[in-house]
Amino acid sequence: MKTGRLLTGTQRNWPTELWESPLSLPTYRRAFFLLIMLGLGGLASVWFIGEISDRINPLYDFAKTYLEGLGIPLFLIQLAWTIIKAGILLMVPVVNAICVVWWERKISAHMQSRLGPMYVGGWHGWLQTIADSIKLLLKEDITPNLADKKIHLLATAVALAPAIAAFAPVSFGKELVYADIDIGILYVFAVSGISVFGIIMAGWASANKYSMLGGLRAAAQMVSYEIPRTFSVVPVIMLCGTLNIAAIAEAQSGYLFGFLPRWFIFYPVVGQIAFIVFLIASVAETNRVPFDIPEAESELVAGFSTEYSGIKFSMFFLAEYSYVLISALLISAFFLGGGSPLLPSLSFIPSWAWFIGKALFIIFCFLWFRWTFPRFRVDRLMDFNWKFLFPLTLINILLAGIWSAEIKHMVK
Amino acid sequence: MGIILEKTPIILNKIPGGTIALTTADFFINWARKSSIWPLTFGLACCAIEMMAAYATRFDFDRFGVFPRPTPRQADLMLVAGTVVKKMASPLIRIYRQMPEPKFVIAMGSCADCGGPFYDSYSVVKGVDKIMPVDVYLAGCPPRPEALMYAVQKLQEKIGKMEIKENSGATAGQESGARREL
Amino acid sequence: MTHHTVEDVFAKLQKIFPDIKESEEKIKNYPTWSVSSGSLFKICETLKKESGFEYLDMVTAVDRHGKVNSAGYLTEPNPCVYSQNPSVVPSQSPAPGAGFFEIIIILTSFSMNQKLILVSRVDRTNPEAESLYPLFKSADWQEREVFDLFGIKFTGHPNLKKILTPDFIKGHPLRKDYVHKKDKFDY
Amino acid sequence: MPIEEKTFEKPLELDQMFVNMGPQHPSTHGVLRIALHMEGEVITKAEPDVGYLHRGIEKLFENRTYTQGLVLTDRLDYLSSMHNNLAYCIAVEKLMGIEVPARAQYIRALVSELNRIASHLIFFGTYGVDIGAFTPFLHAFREREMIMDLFEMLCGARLLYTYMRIGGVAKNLPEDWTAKCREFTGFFPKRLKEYDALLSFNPIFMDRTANIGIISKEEALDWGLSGPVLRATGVNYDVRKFEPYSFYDKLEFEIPLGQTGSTWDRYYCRMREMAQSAGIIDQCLEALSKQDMPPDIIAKGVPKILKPLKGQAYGHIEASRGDLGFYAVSEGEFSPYRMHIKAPTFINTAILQKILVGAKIADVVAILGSFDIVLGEMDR
Repeated sequence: MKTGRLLTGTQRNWPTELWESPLSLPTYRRAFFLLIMLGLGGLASVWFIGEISDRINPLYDFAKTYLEGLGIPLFLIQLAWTIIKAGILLMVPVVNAICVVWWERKISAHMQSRLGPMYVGGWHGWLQTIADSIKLLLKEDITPNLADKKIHLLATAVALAPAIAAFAPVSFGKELVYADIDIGILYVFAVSGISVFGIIMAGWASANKYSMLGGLRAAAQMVSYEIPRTFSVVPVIMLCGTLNIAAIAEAQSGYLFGFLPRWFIFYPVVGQIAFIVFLIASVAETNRVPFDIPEAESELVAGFSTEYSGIKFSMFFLAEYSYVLISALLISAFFLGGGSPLLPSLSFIPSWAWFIGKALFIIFCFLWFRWTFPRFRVDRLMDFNWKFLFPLTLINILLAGIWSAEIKHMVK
Repeated sequence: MGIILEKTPIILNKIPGGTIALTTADFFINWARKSSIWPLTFGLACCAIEMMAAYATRFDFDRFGVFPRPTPRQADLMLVAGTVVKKMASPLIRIYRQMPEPKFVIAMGSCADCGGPFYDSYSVVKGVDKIMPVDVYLAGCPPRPEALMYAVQKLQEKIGKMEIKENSGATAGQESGARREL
Repeated sequence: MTHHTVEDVFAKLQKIFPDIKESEEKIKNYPTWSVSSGSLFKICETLKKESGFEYLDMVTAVDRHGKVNSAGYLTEPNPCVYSQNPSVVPSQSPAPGAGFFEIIIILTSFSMNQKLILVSRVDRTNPEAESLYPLFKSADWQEREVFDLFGIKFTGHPNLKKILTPDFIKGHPLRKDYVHKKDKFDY
Repeated sequence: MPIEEKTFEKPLELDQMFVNMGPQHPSTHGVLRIALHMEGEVITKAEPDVGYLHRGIEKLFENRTYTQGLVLTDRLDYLSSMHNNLAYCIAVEKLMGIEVPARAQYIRALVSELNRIASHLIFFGTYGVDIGAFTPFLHAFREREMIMDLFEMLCGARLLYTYMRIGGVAKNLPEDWTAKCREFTGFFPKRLKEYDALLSFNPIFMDRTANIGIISKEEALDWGLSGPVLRATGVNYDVRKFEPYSFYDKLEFEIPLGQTGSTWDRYYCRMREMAQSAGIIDQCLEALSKQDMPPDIIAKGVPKILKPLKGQAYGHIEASRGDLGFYAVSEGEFSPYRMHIKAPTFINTAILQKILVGAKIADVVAILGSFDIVLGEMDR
């Protein structure tokens, strides 16, 4: 029989063996390679920062002596240095968002047997996010007629500014830290808590019911998940005796019995509970699936950002991804030993590479959750927080007390 | 950005060598615009299923940077995928007006082009170009996902020819391009 | 009490409602009864409560007015339909009041494994029928649809308003004498 | 310009809110509009508003010949157009008294089961998106593309097939089609296990769907539901068993039934139906490979010009969304005098106004998605 112009059986090949292999099931075979690629790409990009941080102090000293020789007062030089550091700090969220969004699209695509961006910029669509951001910059900026125009504008700033400011006590290398303050943990939690106001303002000012529901949900969710998130760090603080992020990371260096790193996640029971609660609460704080109810696409259209277009919308985007990075860096510092290597024999890899590498792995976990889980319902979300996570953290603090009073000196 | 885009060409044209700067700017702006076309998640009828298939695994629209957004405020492209009936026409116009400039419309499928198999129905708008300006018409009932990709490439060609000198696509002027008030 | 065949049900019903009779034009392979519009509700009630016809499949109507008026469409009449039959003139339309509406109701009994079709005539000048909504909730939208497309008023329906067509389309499109008036989208 | 004037019987209370969900909303599966009255996030009143895709198909049937009308049926339930074709053909065949040859009957059952799987796969994918999981959508579409390939080999179209003809089917199965189809049926049941792992038994998913949108048996019958929505409540009504057509009485399969009538039951009924459909396809392929049917006769006894005598007929089948019926009236002309489509989604959706009350706005999406509505069929 003639098949005419119709498709014949041999024209379409189904790679069923590939789809059936257990490695391509939810463990996502190709995503694993992407993880490696992500790690390598991330390391290459932070190499630059590491190099700067190694050379930055001699550079500063040299510049200082030179400029002092010219007769410029010291406070002006220090001011200029602060401004330069602030500039570098400002670049962090932008560069981070550009990279992470591209990774997210690539990783999610490979999890779903797709390819993701392929053409923009040539190699695997690596310029995709830059094209997106230029386009968003040039889009018309709409403020709805009924909106509260001042608050509508202010909300973006209130959401983004704390996200940038929260990076201040986070050290990106040995010397490249904007403000090395002793109460770093408190500062990060306090500042990042401000962002929720931006979201509530955005929800209210948009004069859109979906936005308002999104804002209300965000308020309820972020305020309540702040509590287990903070409480889950209390054991870390108790065991390390400091609030300085860098000091906490340093306190975890060394090895138990010569092979087990002294990372906090390896402390029996206390460490694991604290880590899991902090991870869950961090995902909730960053409004990502399965906790993305404030912007739940299928329910509230786009939640609080429904009425935001162009550059204002990208501000919220930037803030979200900044918090993802901050959470990853904090998890890396609190629970994964900061810059300490996994095995003593791996110590030839510089410490900043370990630090950023661990953070990148946590970012990958965030993306992985996002593309695997369905979304919680809003009341279940609250139940989960108040009836499960919150009591768990209190118990964990008790356990940490017992640990630090009774067991800590025995292990030493 | 609207003011900058509107005033810059006027100023630059007066400066010698300004046109070269304009052409370069055009190149980059158009590159960004055509590389990231975000359509609205919005399907009317049968063609919407082929549109979904185009986003999905085998065809993967994400390769071109086409990434659906749920709200019209963040969308660049309206894919009118399916029959536009009269009851739906005014919401459709409203959604079109909610989109920020520059915005583009692809009429996907015969129904959106001219009414298709429902050419004599009392309830169908005979072509979406009766209610809003259309950039690319795509024939087929329904068009295959490959055809939709071709339409998007045609739209990219069209975007590549835009010039900020003429304010094309970047001003509220296009809004009045809708044929008449309804 | 339950019956085992539709014939039993028919015999029993005929004693209560003498105007019920086997329809002349059967819907192929299904028992078709013709009932008067006045007793339609009562018959359905009896069928539901006593004979196990507890599931309403479909409510619709037919306009027995004559050939469809081609002015109800936007373009000239379909040549395939008309050119094959030269005796039919497209614009030929019967007298305004001629004919009647038929309301078609399909009921199902799961215990008897049987479908049953009731046909009831409604006057065309002032079409009214009793709503089946109190018996079967599934009549809710179907009756609204019949109201929208045919203009048959169902008395006792709690929410009888247009469902499918927009407000600016006047008239009832599925009536055979429907003439389409150009609106703001037709040009 | 207002979409439509909102008229309230009484003004809203201070803590009440009116939300228009749709017609453009990411998860109304097209252009359904639901007017929601809410207190906080809880729905106090829900009014589904349909008609945003009303194309007047029933009117158009009266201006088409019987063969032309077949094309319109595809556009009704565009996710399972084979079923629409089949129901229309059965109605017209009853009207004209045409017998369909055995080979065509098996092919009809075969393709309609394939289409059922394709349709349920779309349901599975979009339901995942409704609940917030995006990955199942792409996994489902990957398998659906295989069915699209099979249909493309069969009739050249990917979505709207017009493959059935009155009196049979358009053409015989191509040569290498059977092998390709067996490849699919061998592959597909294993994927169902993966779907279960990915979505069905995910704790978050079950938590969101298991206890909402509950419909009792009596309610389901009262509201005239059909299809998986009815069977999830435990009522065993499937036209394939109730009134077998297309040799379904010669094929062995089970009807998956739910117990509680919850959203999850509706979801899982469809998942189990897919496994049954794969079994039916295997049986059909087996039957078609036997040599007792003349291989070339796929339609017979059909006149060149279809002109049924005066009469009426009602043909109905079990489509993927429920009991789809075509009620045809002939006056002895070239076109039907009246063609009514008994659309299952239209009747199923009416119950939304009852069961949405008391749900949360997140549940609206979950409940609405579980009805698997297709607006083309609902509005016609």
